[in-house]
Parts: sequence; structure tokens; C-alpha cells
Amino acid sequence: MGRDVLLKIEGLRIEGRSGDTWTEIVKGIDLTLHKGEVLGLIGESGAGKSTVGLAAMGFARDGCRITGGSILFDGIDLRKASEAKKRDLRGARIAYVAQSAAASFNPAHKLIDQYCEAPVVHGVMSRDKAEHDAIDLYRRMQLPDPDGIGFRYPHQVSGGQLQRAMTAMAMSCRPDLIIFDEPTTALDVTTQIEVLAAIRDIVRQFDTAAIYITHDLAVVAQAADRIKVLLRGEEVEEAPTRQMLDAPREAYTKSLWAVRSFARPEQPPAAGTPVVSVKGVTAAYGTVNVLEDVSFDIHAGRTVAVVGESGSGKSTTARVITGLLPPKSGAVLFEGKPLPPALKGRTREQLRQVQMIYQMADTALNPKLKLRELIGRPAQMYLGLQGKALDDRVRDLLNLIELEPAKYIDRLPGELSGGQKQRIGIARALAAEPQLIICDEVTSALDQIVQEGILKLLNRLQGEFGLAYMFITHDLATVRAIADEVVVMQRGRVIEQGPKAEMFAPPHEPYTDLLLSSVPEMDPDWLTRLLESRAAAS
Amino acid sequence: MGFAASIILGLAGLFALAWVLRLAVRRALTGHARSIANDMPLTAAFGILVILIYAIVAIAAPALAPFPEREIVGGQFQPWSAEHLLGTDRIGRDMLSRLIYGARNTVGIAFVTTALAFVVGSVLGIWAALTGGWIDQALSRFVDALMAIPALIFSLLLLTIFGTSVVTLVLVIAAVDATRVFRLARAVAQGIVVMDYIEAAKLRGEGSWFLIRREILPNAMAPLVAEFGLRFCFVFLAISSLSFLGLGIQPPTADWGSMVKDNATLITFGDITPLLPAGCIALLTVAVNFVVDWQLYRASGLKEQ
Amino acid sequence: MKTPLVPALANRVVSRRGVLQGAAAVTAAGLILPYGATPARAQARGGTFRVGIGHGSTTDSLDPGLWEHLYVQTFGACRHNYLIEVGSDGQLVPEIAESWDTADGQTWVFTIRQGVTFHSGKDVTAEDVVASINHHRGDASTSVVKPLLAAITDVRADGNTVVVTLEAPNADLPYLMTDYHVPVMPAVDGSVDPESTDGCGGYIVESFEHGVQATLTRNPNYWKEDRAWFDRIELLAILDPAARLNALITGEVHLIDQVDPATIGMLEGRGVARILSIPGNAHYGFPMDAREAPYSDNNIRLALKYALDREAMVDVILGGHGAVANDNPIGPANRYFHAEMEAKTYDPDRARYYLQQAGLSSLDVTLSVADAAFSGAVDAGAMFSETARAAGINITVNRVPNDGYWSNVWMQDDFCATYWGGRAVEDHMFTTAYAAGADWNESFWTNDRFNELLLAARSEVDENLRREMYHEMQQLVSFEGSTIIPMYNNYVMAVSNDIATPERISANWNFDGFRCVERWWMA
Amino acid sequence: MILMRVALGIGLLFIVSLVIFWATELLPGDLATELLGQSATPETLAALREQLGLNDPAPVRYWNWLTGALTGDFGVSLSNGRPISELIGARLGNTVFLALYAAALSVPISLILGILAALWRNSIFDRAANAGALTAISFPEFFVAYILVLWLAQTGLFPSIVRINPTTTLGDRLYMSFLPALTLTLVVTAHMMRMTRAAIINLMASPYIEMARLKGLSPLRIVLRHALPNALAPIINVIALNLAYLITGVVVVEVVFVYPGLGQLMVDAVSNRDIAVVQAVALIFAGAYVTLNLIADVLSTITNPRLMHRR
Repeated sequence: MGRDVLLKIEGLRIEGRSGDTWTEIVKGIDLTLHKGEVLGLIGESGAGKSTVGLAAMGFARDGCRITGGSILFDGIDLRKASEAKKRDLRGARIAYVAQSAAASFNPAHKLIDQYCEAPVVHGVMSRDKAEHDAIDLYRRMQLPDPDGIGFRYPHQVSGGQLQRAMTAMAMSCRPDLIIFDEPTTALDVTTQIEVLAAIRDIVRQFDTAAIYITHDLAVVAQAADRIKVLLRGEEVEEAPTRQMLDAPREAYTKSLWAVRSFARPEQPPAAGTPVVSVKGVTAAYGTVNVLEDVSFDIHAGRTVAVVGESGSGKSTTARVITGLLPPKSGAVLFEGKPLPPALKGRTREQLRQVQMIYQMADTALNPKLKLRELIGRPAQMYLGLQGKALDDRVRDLLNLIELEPAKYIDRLPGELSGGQKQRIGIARALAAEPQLIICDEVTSALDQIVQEGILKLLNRLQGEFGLAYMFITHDLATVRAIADEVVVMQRGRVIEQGPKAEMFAPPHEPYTDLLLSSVPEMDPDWLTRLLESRAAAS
Repeated sequence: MGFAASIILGLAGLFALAWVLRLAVRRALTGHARSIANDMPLTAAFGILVILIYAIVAIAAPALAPFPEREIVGGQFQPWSAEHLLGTDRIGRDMLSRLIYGARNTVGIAFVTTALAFVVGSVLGIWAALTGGWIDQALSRFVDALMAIPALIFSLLLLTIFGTSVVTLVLVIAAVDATRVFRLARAVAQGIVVMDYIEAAKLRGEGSWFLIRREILPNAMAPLVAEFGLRFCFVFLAISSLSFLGLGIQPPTADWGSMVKDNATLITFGDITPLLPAGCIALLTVAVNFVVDWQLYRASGLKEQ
Repeated sequence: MKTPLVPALANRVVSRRGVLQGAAAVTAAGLILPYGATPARAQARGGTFRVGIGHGSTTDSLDPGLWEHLYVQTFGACRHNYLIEVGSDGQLVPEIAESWDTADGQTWVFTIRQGVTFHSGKDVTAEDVVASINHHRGDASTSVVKPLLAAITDVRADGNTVVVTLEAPNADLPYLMTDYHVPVMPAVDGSVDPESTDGCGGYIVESFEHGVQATLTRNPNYWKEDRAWFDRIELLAILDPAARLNALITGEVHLIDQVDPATIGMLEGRGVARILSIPGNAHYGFPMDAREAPYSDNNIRLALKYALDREAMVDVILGGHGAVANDNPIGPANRYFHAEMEAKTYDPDRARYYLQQAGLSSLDVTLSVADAAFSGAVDAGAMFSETARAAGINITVNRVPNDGYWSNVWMQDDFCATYWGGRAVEDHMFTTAYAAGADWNESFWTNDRFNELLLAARSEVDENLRREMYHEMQQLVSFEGSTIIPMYNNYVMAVSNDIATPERISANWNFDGFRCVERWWMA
Repeated sequence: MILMRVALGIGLLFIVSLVIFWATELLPGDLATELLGQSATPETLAALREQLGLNDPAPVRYWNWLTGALTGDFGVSLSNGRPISELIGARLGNTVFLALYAAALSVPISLILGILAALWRNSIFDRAANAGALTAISFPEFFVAYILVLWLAQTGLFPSIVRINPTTTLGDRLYMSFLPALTLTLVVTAHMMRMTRAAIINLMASPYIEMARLKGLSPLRIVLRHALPNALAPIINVIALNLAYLITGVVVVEVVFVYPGLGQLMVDAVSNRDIAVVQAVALIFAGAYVTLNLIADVLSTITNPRLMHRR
């Protein structure tokens, strides 16, 4: 690491505005980056990692302001530089790759037009040369059809390809530094690998320095030379990657590392009539079948994890069970008896038995209702509770989800944290005293430590009430933690199902294998090995 | 010049008062309400203050007006004096008193009309969005058809059919405006009905009325309230346009639109008399728009500042 | 901008001065007078005269039988001539009829002027005149003056004369021939084409669009040498009062009607235009249904007559452009106007006295008004209501829609507002609106003595006796009649200083008897 | 898809024609009574009704009217017997001329003001433009018109009334119609400007705008090249809406400036119960509204790559 210092940030302080008040969200961060070096910046949401990343470009988002410290890029003080000077640097010498390429490409222009914009505006190269250069970079990024892909609009290109195209665009002026802001977070696990590999290769090819921001340790481990851990705007620790993985010093870092330790103990095989049986269900939106002959059982006190990538039909299956999407053929049995296919045909009692918890607690809770009514309404509706009895029941439920009733009962969802909101979703489902709860990606929007709490809570409640869970997820780590049985879906079909132990032990179906092998591991060499083994296999 | 100066002074005074008011409200309130007040720009405070003043004037018109609304109390077009602060009108009625009663009549009628349009339009609009299917299609196409006929012309036609009493005026303008509200309410509700909490409530087995009332309406309030403000202004101006064409609020009821129109020939000679009622209309419209802007800004959560 | 059909109908015969003596012996030659009066400034040809009129609609018609407002009236006067014209001083002036004569008042002979041509170049003949009159006669006619000409039993051409035969003698026939509805139009196969713009007037139609504008150019072959001074006439329908006023001030037009009294002072202050305020016999009123209580009691009627402030109404409603009326439909311009009647002033005590005579201490009545009745009727009602209160009379002003006022309110409600156009012939006014059983006896008032006098006066030839008869009738109408007439309204127009006007402006109809287009000239 | 919208538009017009027909049926009295007025007798009324076809059942009359209207034949004006197409022709031209004139003034002004306001948001310029726009729409239209006459006509700059006929030259037309066009411009600019500003500001929070800023692009380039293309749909829609208003909603301005447009014709026809003219004009207005919306839809589609270039 004896190379020149490219970026030096000292004592960086940034404030964010809420209403009329400013609060500090970055509290004195130091950061040094050498030429050609990749720094991993990790932390949970609210750690300030993106803010720091943008500050490295001398940029603060609307509603933020840099209040202290210095940012020296190649000797230029970005805090003192004029806007024009900063504009000359941005895109030309410092580039940025955003989390969602789909949102960060302008939908109105073709990819190659957007590629060429920065080089032409900054006077690095002519439009013609930029176009040739773009095609060359697309090829290097292993994009399919590199000659033609640039002439498509963003919506015509898949997410993984867009992310690579955006990396290529960031490279267009051959910058000295690229900020990667969670570039793979929005991608499916199998796509993530390809993008990660492409990013790593291109950065190495051009010897570009990078700041790689993510909340996923295993991902950053594949790309970064050093890792810096942030918590609430402050640095926790910084160390070379291998050292950080093997021997974290701080308790917080250790707790981050320990998240994946929770696992539900092995359960004996379930017997008797399943609570819910999905029997040969085929369902369609319009004329396009989205489910084909899907069958599986869910027993009381057991958790069935339904796994698959986006578009595999996981959530559609849930819609069939709840009656929102009546199947074309097949049936859903409840305790052995068929449920009316459509929601309208079901009795209140049948509705009560199947409850649902959603991925986005933000949209699943009516923001204008107090917790009292949010949680109380099912109890009032299904169980006929009123007045004091209802109030007591709501308080009990709040206790069950570990929120202090007196403090929370009259709050609005907007006044809660993400994890707390998800707990309210759980309480609302519990209030109906159902037999089956469908959990649709309930943890995927949460930070890892919070996820852990939710999973533990769900596990505890299952023990207490003998609930059956149908757990929809794309995250195999979560499956490992909570499932008794696993159903793997791909393109509307069940391709494999069985007890968890069997599913995680070879041999697998090829797709299951692909899914499993794509889960990043906490090993800086994992990606290299995986790519080598896949290359060997093909 | 004295007139222009007094207007500028008056507006400045209102702004100052609004500033003081906002400060006082911030001190007095706590919690969520206070954070709203903290967020409030000065223009919004000004708007709220103006609306409050209008409301008070409208409600307390008989107590505030020095003379009765219709009584001839002086000569024709008397100048401003101590007795008649704003002079008298074309048949010798007190201008100030008529302006004050005009607040009650014009604002009151516009308010009732807008409220009616909103109740009908938003309930139907939300219901259409919630129900979907052919009901939604039928209602939407019908409303599209009604909207294709220009509002002023349609009102004119209906008023000619049903005659020009205050009741028909209110009903006709409300009916015409309800179509616009329907469109907005439906669009807003369409954004809400796809939310998971609506699905959750449907899964729970809630009926349509509960969904509209408890789940959708509270979340559609912000844009609807903003639209209410704008609609209110449009209704206001529509009534004065109809008065201009002779179909609005009928004399001798004091109404700003008619008062502008009745004195319109004076504008030709640069006389400021018609400015007073027109100014009253404009001030309220601007005030409402300030509040609406603020509401929209809050609703969108856009960090503009 | 509809004017009520009824007053328009009732307005048609204008001045009967000199007719009675003419009826017996006077030849037409004796009536030939110079056109117009002494000019104020030298008359000169040239210029474009633009007129802004507060009437006009797309439904206007070229058919003279359907004309009902100032726009079509003026447009008609531009392109047409009549048999006889009413001069500025109210005298009859020969126009297409060179002279006229009658032996018995029943058969009339009109001699048609020779050498006059229509715009199309065709000569004006007796046949054209016959067809023009017949357009308003017969079952198929849609003309609004059909009832008026119903007394004509025969019209025929005889060489260059037209012979008109009546059911019964009527000395007023020449007056009927001045009616603006009866212009001389070219005949084709014995009938006129009502949609044709062809006429024998001073101006030829260049273009027109109903309800918008009409453009005319001077008729180079016009037979009158000292008339029609302008090269072009443009008539514009400007319904909005403020727009009309603006157009005058900015010089877009030279003449406007219906000037808002409130702005007259300011307009004059501008120095670009002058106000012509022409007293006529037009009047505004409030008829009461004499058949219904409480109006069946004359004491009540008198109480109400003393409970309004006529002077204030003239000031406020007419802006001073008018005169106080003493509940008398016969105006000061009439020959037999009774000026010596006791004037009624605003006198609440006297009103109260009449109430007591009727055995009442207070009175509640409802007055239905709309500005369709007359401009300012609503305000006038409000003023009436204010002044009557002092007399213990509570008048509730019921503002009714303009639309349908004349069919749904007038002669339906027992107390409402009305308007009558200028009328120079006493008999006509009384016969139309005060005679027992008359179609438009709006107050349903019947008085035996009055009806007796009306018949007698019609055939009375002694001037003094006749005067006395009409005076008595006016006295009866004023003090026993059932119509409150507080004011005579002037014709108020504003004319640009670019236009010169004769010293004398006709009191017969607006716009100098619609003839401003040919009597006025550029200054 | 564009065909689909056209079909929808035609369907909409059909419903509109039903509504119009139904509404005009409700007008009190009929043309026969209105035409004959005071001189009506039962016999003449009956004869006239027969002649005018007023005795046919409503569906038959509707059908006759609709088929006629489709071929451009709106029948004859009931009150003066002239063909309605002739009656409407010149006025429709006048109305469209004024609408286009006002649009030619207001669209560029409001786009430029809206873009500048978005660019310099919360600056003095933004606030002033906003306040000015608000004030302009806060006064009744006729008041604005009178004030303009006071300032611009009485000083002799422009005529206070519009005296045009079919032979008026374009230059004269533009000059004489300036004040009505300016009044309308003031009325609609505020709306379009605010929508343009809002649409652009709305987009300024999107990630691709942040991306553009992080590419080091100038603010003007960001607004013009990155925000504006994506804000086109709402802007086009608001322009279409305002154009429709300019064609259909200008009765008041027509009255003040004595402008011979369709609005005055409609008001005239309503008060004269000339139902045939009312129906024809209402249908033309509705047609203009539907067509403009259709054009806006199509333009929005064409300018949106997501709709134009399918995956």
C-alpha cells in the first residue's frame, strides 16, 4: 500500500434536515484511499455510508449539508472548490454507480447516449470515439450483444445487465475513483454473482480506486482490499479485509458477523391432516399461466419455506391460498376440506384462519390508523371484542411482540422503526388467532440484526401457539434459520421440495444447486473459487 | 397612489401578523401538531390567517357590517367618508357592508358547493377505484363524457333548464365540479388500493364502506384537501363568471362577482371601486393557494427547501 | 338581450301631430318639409360611421316582420326607405310616397315617387309597395305587425299609386306606414323575399353576420341628395356595457346606446364624446292587478302611489336622464299631455292616510321584478321597498328570472314591473294598455267613464273638446288607475366628437329615429 | 394501442352525444313555442312542430341528428333556418384562431417560466413567477380583460374590441385579437407554468437526476436533457387541457372583446332555445376536447420510450 494517496477525508461531519432542525448524521469520519485501492464501506441502514460515499465527490444530497472536515481528492479540496470545478471532476475523475441501475438510468434516453454524455461534456473524447469505447467496455463487461445493447432503452435491458452497463458508464472517462453504492443489493442472488465478478474485473483491469458501499459483508469481502465499518455516522473499526473477517476487534462488528448463527432446531416429521394443502394448483393472470400444478402441504407448528427468485410464483401461490387469485384448476384444502376459491365465497371464520404478513411494513400498515385500531380491528371483527376486553387484548398482543403497550398503543405507524412496524404486522396477524400465517419476505427489507429479532420472535410465537407458517423468501440464509420444510420454485413450478436437511444436502436439482452456490460466503476467495469451479463445470 | 400604498401596507401587515401567529402557534403546540407548525412556511401562515379572517367576517357579517345588506343608506356613489368607509354603490347602499355580506354569500355558497362536489365526487371516485370492473368503467366513461362538455357551457345549459336560484346554482356547479373531483379521487384511490394494507383489509373481509371510510379516505385526504382548495377557487371564479353572464347569484344579494360586474364600467375610467370586490376574490384565492401549495408539498414529502 | 315583444309591438305608431287636420283636406304637398333641421356644422360626405349597439343575436332575421330590437331596426333604416318618414320634429315627411290623399279616411291613395331605384337597379314601383305591405298581411304572414294592419281590407296598385282600403275610416293610416316593420322592398312575382338585403335606402349591404357586425357602403344612386353623408356604415353588436363604453372611448365606435348613467359624468369628462339624452314618452311602471285584493281598492293604489320617491328614482335609476311621471302614460311630448294635474310627491303620511281609508294600518305586498322589465327594475323595486316602509307598507321585492319574464310574470303576478316605449299618439297608448278588455291591459283596470271617453275622442274632430277628453282620461288613469308610473326615461346615447349631429334629434325612437345613419355626418 | 385510444375516443364522443341530446331535451319549452312566441296558436304550433320534426320520438330524432352530424350536416338553425354548418363555420375558425394565438403566446412562456422556476427553485425568481401566476388566475377573467383594456387599449396601443370578418388579413387579425389572446394567456399560463415546474421538480428527486448531477452535468443540461423529456407526459396533458379550455371556455372573453367565436354563439343559442345549434356547438366542443386529449395521449405515448419500444 505504498502508493499515492488519492482521497483523504478528515473529520467529515454532515448534517441532515428534518423539518426545521438539523441533526448530525456523519460525525467525524476519517478516510484514506490510495490509488487503485478498493475500500469496503459497510454498516446498517442509517450508518451514513452512502452519505460518506457521496461526500467523497464533494456532493451532499438535498436536505444534507457538509458542516465540517476536509475532503482532499488528489490534492484538491472539494469543500472549497467551486461548483464548476466540482462538475469538472464529477463523472470525469470520480464516478458513481448507484444501487438501482433501473432507476438511475434515464428512461428517456438510450444506454449509449447516456454513456457518451460524460466523455463528450467533459471533453475527454468525441462522440464517435465514445461510442466505440462504449461497445468495447460493454464487451469487457461481458454484456450480451455488446454492439447492439447500447442502442436499447433502459427498460429493454435486465437489471443485472443494466448494473453492468452502469459500471461501464462510470468507466467511460477512465476515472481515478468510482463510488459503488450497493451495486448488487437489488439483484437476485444468481445475478449478483455475475455483476460482482464483472465489477471486480473491470476495476482491476483499469487499476481504478473504488469505494464499495454495502450492508452485505460477504459481498464486500469479495471485492475490497480494506473494510471500514460504520455505525450511526461513526467509524467502528477499519482493517484489511482478511483481518476484518477473521478477527474483528469491536463488539458491534462481531455482532454483525454473528447474525447468521440463529437456526431453528430440527423438528420431527409432521403427521396428521395438514392445516393447509395446496393441491395441483394452476393459476393465471389473463391467459398466461403463472402457476403450474403446484402442490405442497403445511402442517400445524411447522414452517414451510417457499424459495425462488423473483417471478418464480412464490407470492402468487400466497394469493391463491388467500383467495385473492382463484386458481384455474386445483384446490386449496383447509384441514382437509376445500376452501372456496374466491375471497368473496369464504366465511369470516375461514378468513380468520389464514393471516398474512407483508414484506413492506410501510405499505402494509395504514399510516393514518393508530396501533390500537390496527391491531384491534381483527380482534374486534373476528372475535367480537369491544371496549375494555379489546383494549386488554391489544395490550396483550403488544406485550407478545415485545412493545411496551402504554408507550405504543396510541402511536401511528410512522412513529415506529422498520422492525417495530414489522412486529405490528405480526401482532395484527396474531390478533385473528389464525392457524396459518403467510409471511411474504417479511425480513428482506430489514437490517440483519433486526431480521434476527423478527425471526426469533416468529419462532417463539410458533412454539407458543402451534402456528403453521408459510415463509416466502429468496434468502437462503433465512431459510436455513427458520424452515422445517423447503419448497423450491422456478417459473411457476415446484422443482424440488422436502425437509430442510435434505434440501441443503447434495444432491440437488441443478437449479437448487445454482441457488445454493450463489449465496456469498464470508471468504475473500469464495467468488474466485466459485467462478473457477463453474468455469470448469461448463 | 395612496390606495396602492395602503394595499401594500395592508398586505405587509397581514404577513407580519401571520409571522407572529405562527410563532405563537409554535409556542403553544406540542408534538406532531408543533412539528407541522414548524414546517409551515410564512406564505402558508399568511394563507391560513386570511382564510380565518374571511371565515370570521362571513360568520359574523351581521355584527360587523355597519349597515344592512340591501338597505339604501345614502346617495349614489358617495365617496369614502367616515360614515361610509368605502362609499356607497350605484343605488346608495353601503359598499363596506355589501363587501362584508358578500363574504358570507359568495364564500358561503362556494364553500357549500365545493363541499357537496367533494362528498359526491370523492365517495364515487374512491368507490369506483376500489370496486374496479364494469362499475368503474361505466362511471369513468360517464364522467369523461361529462368532462368533455365545457364546464361553463354545461352549467349555463343546466341553469337555463332548471332556473337560477341559489339552490340550483349550488347543485349545478357541484354536479359539474364533482366530475373533476371524481377523476382525482379515483386516481388517488387507485394508488392506495394497491397498497398492502388495503389487501390486508380485504383479506380480513371488510366491506366497501369500511374500506372507503377507514382505510382509503384518511390516506387520500392530503391531495383531496389540496384539491378542495383549488376547486374552491375555481367554483368561486365560476360563480363570478356566471354572474357576469347573468346566471350567478342574483341581486340584491351582495356577491363579489356581481359587484365587480355591476361596477365594471367604472374600470374604464380607472375608478378603483370594482377593485375592492375583485381584490377580495383574489386575496382569498391567493391565500387558499398558498395553503394548498404547502399541503401538496407536505403530501409529496418533497424536500424543496 | 331580448327586448320584450309586447312594448315593441305597442310602440309602432309614433307621432300623429297634424294628421287630423290633414285627414280631411290637406294635400300631401302641404306636408313637404326640408329634411332635418338646420345643421350645426357644415354637412360633408365621407368617413366610416361605426355604431356599437347593445343588442344583436345570431337568431336575428332579415325579415322586417320579425324585427324587435335596436340592432335590426338600425340595420333596416340603413338599407331601406319607407312610404313615409317621421321627421326630427315629429312631422310626417314623404319618402317613397311622394304624397297621399284620402276622401273619406277609409280609402287612401299613396302616390309613389318616380325615379327611385333599389340597390339591384330595379325601379321602385307601386307593385313593390303592395307586396311590401302584403308581407304583413294574410294568414301565412308571420309578421308581428299583422294585427296592426288587420284593418286593411285591400291593397292594390293603380299606375303609380297604391290604393289602400280600410274596414272603417282611420285618420292614422299614414302613421302606420311609418312603422319600422314596413319598409319598401322589391317584389318578385308579387311578393317580397324577406331574406333579401336589397332595399332602396341610403346604404348597400356589403357583408353582415347576425349578432356580430354589418358593413354597408353608400348607395351612389340614392335619391336623397342631402342625406346619407357617410361613405361606410359599420354596425357592431356589443352586448357588454363596459365593452361598449371602452369601444367608444378608444374610438373603435362613434355611437353607443344604453349608456350606464353612473358613468355619464366621467365619460363627459373625457372630452371624446358627448351624451345625447332625448326625452321621449317611454316610461317605466309597476302595474297592479285591479281585480285582486288589496289592489281592487283605489285607496290602496293611492297609498302605494304616494309611497315612492319619484325624484330619487329618476336620479338613481335613470341617472337624471328622464323626468318624473305622475302615473301618466301620456308624456310631455304628447300633444294632449295634461301638465296641470296635481303632482304626487313622496308623502308617507298621505300614503298612511289612504291606508286608513282602506281600513288598514299596515300593508304587506310582494313586488315581482326583473331587469328584463326595464334596466334597473330590481334596484327600483329595492328603492320602492325602502321608501314604502315609512308609510307602514312592507314591500317584499321578489327578484324573478329575466328569462321568460314577459310570459311568466308580467300580467300573471298581481304586482310587477313594466316598460312602455315612446308613444306620441294618446289613443294608441290608451287603447293598447288601458281600454277595458285590451290584450295588454296589464292592470286589468276598467273604468266606464274612461272607456266612453276613449271612443268619443277617437272620432272627435274639435281640437279643444278632444284636448279636454284626453285630459280627463289622464286624470282618471293617474288618480284612479292601477298602474304606478314613476318616471319617463330618456333615450340616452353617447356619440363621439368626431360625429356631427343636427340641432334637433328625433324623440321618436332611439338613434334619431334610427336615422342617425343618414342624418348625421363626420365633424 | 393508438388505435385502441382512437376507438375509446369515438366511444366517448358517442356517450357525449347522448348526454348532450338528453340535456337539450330538458330545456324548457321548445323551439316551436320560442319561434312563434306571442302569436302562437295551437294549430300553428302543431304545424310548425310537424315541419321541424319535433313530433318524432326522441330516439328517432337522436338518430337523425347523429347521422346528420357525422356527415357534417348539423341541420338548419331552428330559429332562422340557415344551415348550422354555415353558421358555425366562420366562428369555429375564429375560435380556433384565438385558441392557437393564445397557445402560441402562452405555451412557450409557461414552459420557459416553468423550467426556469424549477431550475432556480425557491429563488426570488421562482417566488415572483409563482405569485404573479397565482394573482393572474385569482381575478375573474372579465376583470383581467377590463384591466388590460384600461392599460393597453385606452392608451391607444391595441383596439379594445375585435372587428374581424372573413376578409380581415392575418396581420390585422393578430393585431386586433391581441388583447383577448393576452387575457387568455394570463389565465392559462399560470396553470401550465405551475404544472411544468411541479413535473420537473417532481423528477428532480429521482435517482437518474442525481446520477446526472454526479456525472458533472450543468444544471441547465440536467433540466433540459434529463428532467424535461420525462416530464413531457404531464406537460403535454396540461397543455392539451388548456388548449381545450381555450377553445371551449372563452365565452367571457368573447363577450368582453366582442369576439365572434363559438362561445357567444352557444350562449345565444341557449337563450333562444335553438336546440339544434346548442347540440352542434356542444358536440364540436366535446369533439375538440376528446381530440385534444387523444392527441395528448398519442404524443405522450410517442415521447415515452417505455411505451414506444417494447421489450
